[in-house]
Amino acid sequence: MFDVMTVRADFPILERETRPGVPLVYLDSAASSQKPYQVIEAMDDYYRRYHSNVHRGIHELSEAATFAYEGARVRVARFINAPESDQVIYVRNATEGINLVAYSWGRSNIGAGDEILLTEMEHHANLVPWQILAEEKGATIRYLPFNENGTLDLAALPALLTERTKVFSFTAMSNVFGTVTPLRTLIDAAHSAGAIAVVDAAQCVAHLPVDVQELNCDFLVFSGHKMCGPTGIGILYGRRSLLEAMPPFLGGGDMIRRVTLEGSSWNDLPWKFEAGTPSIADAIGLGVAVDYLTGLGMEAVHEHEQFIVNYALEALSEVEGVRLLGPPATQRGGVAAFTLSGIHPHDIAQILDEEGIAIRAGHHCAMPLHQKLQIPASARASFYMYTTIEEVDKLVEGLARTKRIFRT
Amino acid sequence: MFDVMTVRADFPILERETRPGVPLVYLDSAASSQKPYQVIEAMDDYYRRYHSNVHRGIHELSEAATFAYEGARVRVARFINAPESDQVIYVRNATEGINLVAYSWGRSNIGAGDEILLTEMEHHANLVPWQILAEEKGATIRYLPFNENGTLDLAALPALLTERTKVFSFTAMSNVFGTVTPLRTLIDAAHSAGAIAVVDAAQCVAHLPVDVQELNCDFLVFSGHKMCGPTGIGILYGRRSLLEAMPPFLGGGDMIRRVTLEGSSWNDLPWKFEAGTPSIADAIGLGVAVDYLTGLGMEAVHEHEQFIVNYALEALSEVEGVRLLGPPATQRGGVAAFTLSGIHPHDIAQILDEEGIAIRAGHHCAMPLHQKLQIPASARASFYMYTTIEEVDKLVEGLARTKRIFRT
Amino acid sequence: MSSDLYREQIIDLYENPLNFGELDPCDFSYEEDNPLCGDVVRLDVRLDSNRRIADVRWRGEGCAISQASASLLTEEIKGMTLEEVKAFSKERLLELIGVPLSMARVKCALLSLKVLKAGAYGIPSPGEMRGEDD
Amino acid sequence: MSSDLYREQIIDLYENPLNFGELDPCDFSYEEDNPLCGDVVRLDVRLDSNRRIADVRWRGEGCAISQASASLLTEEIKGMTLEEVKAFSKERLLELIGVPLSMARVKCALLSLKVLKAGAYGIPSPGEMRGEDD
Ligand SMILES: Cc1ncc(COP(=O)(O)O)c(C=O)c1O
Ligand SMILES: Cc1ncc(COP(=O)(O)O)c(C=O)c1O
Repeated sequence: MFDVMTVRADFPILERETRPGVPLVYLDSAASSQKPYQVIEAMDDYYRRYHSNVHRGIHELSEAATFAYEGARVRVARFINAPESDQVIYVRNATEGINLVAYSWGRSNIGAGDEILLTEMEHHANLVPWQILAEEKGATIRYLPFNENGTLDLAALPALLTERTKVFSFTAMSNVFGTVTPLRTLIDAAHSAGAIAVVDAAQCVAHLPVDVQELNCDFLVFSGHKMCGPTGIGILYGRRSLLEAMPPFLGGGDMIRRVTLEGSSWNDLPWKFEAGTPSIADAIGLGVAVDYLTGLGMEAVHEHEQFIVNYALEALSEVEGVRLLGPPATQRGGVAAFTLSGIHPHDIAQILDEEGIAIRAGHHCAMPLHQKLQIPASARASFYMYTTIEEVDKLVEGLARTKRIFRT
Repeated sequence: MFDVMTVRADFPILERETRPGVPLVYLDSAASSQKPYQVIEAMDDYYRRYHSNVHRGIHELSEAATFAYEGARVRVARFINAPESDQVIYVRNATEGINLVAYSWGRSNIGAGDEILLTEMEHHANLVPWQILAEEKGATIRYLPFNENGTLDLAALPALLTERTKVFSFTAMSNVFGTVTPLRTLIDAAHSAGAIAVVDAAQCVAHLPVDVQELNCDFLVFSGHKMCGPTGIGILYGRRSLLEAMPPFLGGGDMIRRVTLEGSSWNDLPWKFEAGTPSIADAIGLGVAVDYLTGLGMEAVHEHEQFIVNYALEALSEVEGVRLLGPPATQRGGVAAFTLSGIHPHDIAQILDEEGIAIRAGHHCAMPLHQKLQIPASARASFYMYTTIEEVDKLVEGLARTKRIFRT
Repeated sequence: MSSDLYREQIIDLYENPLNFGELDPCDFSYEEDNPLCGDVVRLDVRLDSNRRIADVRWRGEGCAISQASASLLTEEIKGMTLEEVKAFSKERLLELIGVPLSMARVKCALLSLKVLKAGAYGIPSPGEMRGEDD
Repeated sequence: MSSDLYREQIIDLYENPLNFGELDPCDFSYEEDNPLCGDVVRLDVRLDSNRRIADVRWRGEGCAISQASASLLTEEIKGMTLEEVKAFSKERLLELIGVPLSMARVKCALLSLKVLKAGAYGIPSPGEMRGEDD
């Protein structure tokens, strides 16, 4: 049985006070989640007991490090149900994953006149790499609009997905609206049009069960640090036939089979895409994070977040002046972004911080979304399996205090 | 005063036994160094007390994380005497640093017929990115040869550095020969020919004092994990005028100033080159590693390694059948690569491992170097400030045992 | 209702800004935003015959800190010479604001000063160099 | 002088390899290396009229494990049918070698088998599919 207080006990940081008597209320998990001690200790243990460079080392430590590093890959593969673990490529974060696709697949598959389809609610990570690619190749980017309630305008899709569309890349969960997008529908539509489907699952893998085979996506990216794992590690999952056909991205050690002064040949998957000494400790930490999530059960995590976000949306909607962004709780993950009339989100975040409440304020790396809403910024509270109802109550009280300070 | 036993007490892993009664003898620091507890604890502390995403967060944790993350950059900048800390760019490792230069500077400055000058003793990290670039652009790569003793053939340099040469990229210390290359000479030669100078300092920054202003190099890269820091973090230092003129490499959050659906503009240095959530913990760990090295004094570290490598070269040269690769101790860092007649390096490493002695066997990511020497592989013992004379003795005893097992 | 950062003065200035509006004609006018925050400030400045600031008005939107800062800055620089304006230090403005600011908020606080300096340096005068930037 | 890995047999085979040499003419011949280690193995195989292995010779260089493995493998497959060769499992070869191998060394041990299978699959026969690879 999922018990939030038991879960919280795993997260050392949640015991802390931001100043004497003021406990931390961490409502910024969409930016980065906190880490259970299991993950922290696994990395600590690695450095204290068996750190070494991986691959090809014949000594004990290198064996142990390689075993743990590659073992983590197998666990991640299982977590997203990848057909084989060599389709799971370690990158720094979701951002690098998308860039890898844009550089390696993109540079060899996108030409002048081709179209790239994105949505208007993408994170910059899923906008800028494609803009750079399109500019370089003379391709055109089109955007699937979102509706007023923060859901995608699916009616507009057929006209935007044409035979010129080579790739459709979209978020699985908006980091502002919290909208969970209809992945199967979008992926199938892409395929019908002959395009590949790239899923930005940075906000999704952490919060929902994900099965890449069931989704039938071509690429899927996510970041370890948003799912109880460390910073510095993320995942690119790819369809085997695409990964095999792609040229390497970064060159260097480990990604080669043979190097001569005249030229080089490439290693097998996944190493073809992993040049240089990898983030070994972080990969090991991610493996433990995945075990941790599996232990809780992604269904249970999701259910708890639904419970919290439902409560939060209701409580927030009762605060006068609050404008909630995004769809009803049933269509979203644990994210609640809002504005408060007459008070800039920065000021909200700052005043909440005085009470130990951590939320995010700004454009959350989704400027075009905010431009369309014609707001310079928003405030965002985001939740995870360790968030409690009491914390949401504190947020609401904090907003009341903010309004009193601002005399609104 | 530098005392190796005091230093060793800082490294938890050095207390360990690889099996009961067999203490670890770690002679593989050129592949990756071990970490002092100060570094390990700093990362642990980060995750337990103040993990949060960096930049633009208005709450306490984000402030603290940003402060530590950016503070580490300042310390690294000071360590290599960079004019300003915004010329210090966080990357995953030296490999990514060179790729960043090859992609961003290279794609906009190298054209058909241009020449790239490397040396024959480069690590794959400083070969493959340039090969990929040259192939894409129709440029030509030339190689400065090395002499039999593993030093660079400087006499060949004038003929190779021509007005067609756009970049000269070379190692500051060979990871096989251990050769310390004459950096100022090479950099000045590059500049006289109108080329930029890129220094692969992966083996150097960890072991020798480095001053980028004195060197006057254009780019310099290194990895945290080889210098007491964690995996997952490395540094690209660059000349301001070049960095400012370069297009971004990876696109995404943090590296932008403004994003619209029509296009984007870029953030200031260093963030223009840091897309997405960075390796925050690892950067913080690197900052502590740099403090640790500064505390010991790089001169003292270097002196100790000289002492050890000198002793090791002498002891190894007395083992019958050993062929040492590379120059005399005075011209090299703490690396001793060798072959043993009639016994493959793999077998050497394996037998040494039974005694807890960790060395590396293979081509050490320098295949062309081994091709030129016409050996398939070599064995390599490498040293750091925590290596003792007794460990070198164990290596020599281990080689004697290896020979007895192989009846040579 | 106490806050470390949001003293009465800041809130007062946010509600009732000083020198808010436009100047037409003016000697220089400059606008900049902080795209990461969405703060934007525009300054119109009129000089007298001694190249002193005769009048100044600002418009903009953003957080209370950036807006209060614009009020305080414009109030302070009246009567200053262009050279004094160019020498106006960040520290001085932060002192005027008088509340402890975190790194992230210093940017907000200094936006109006950045705009002012960019405008002032835009006015050509003999032997002028590119100014300190942010 | 004891070693977990380097039993007498391995060293003996390294010093005095079995079936070392060339076969000319032969029915198939295949060579592959493990570039990461520098191990290389070439196999020449002669079949009899029943498509059984009549004779086999190997050449190569590399570590004791890869070389001993080639001796053991070639000794074992004599008389086998092509189909039996194709079905020869990694586990069986590792058992023949009979010492515990770490991940890094398994590659060395299996090189000769990889070469053998690549060669065997190169021989066209009806209804044949691409073989298991490493
Ligand atoms: C000379 C040299 N250059 C580059 C590298 C690559 O370092 P990393 O794998 O950390 O990117 C190494 C490390 O093996 C090296 O020794
Ligand atoms: C939807 C979405 N995509 C991509 C990213 C980028 O993640 P990272 O910064 O870890 O690369 C984020 C994280 O902020 C996100 O929310």
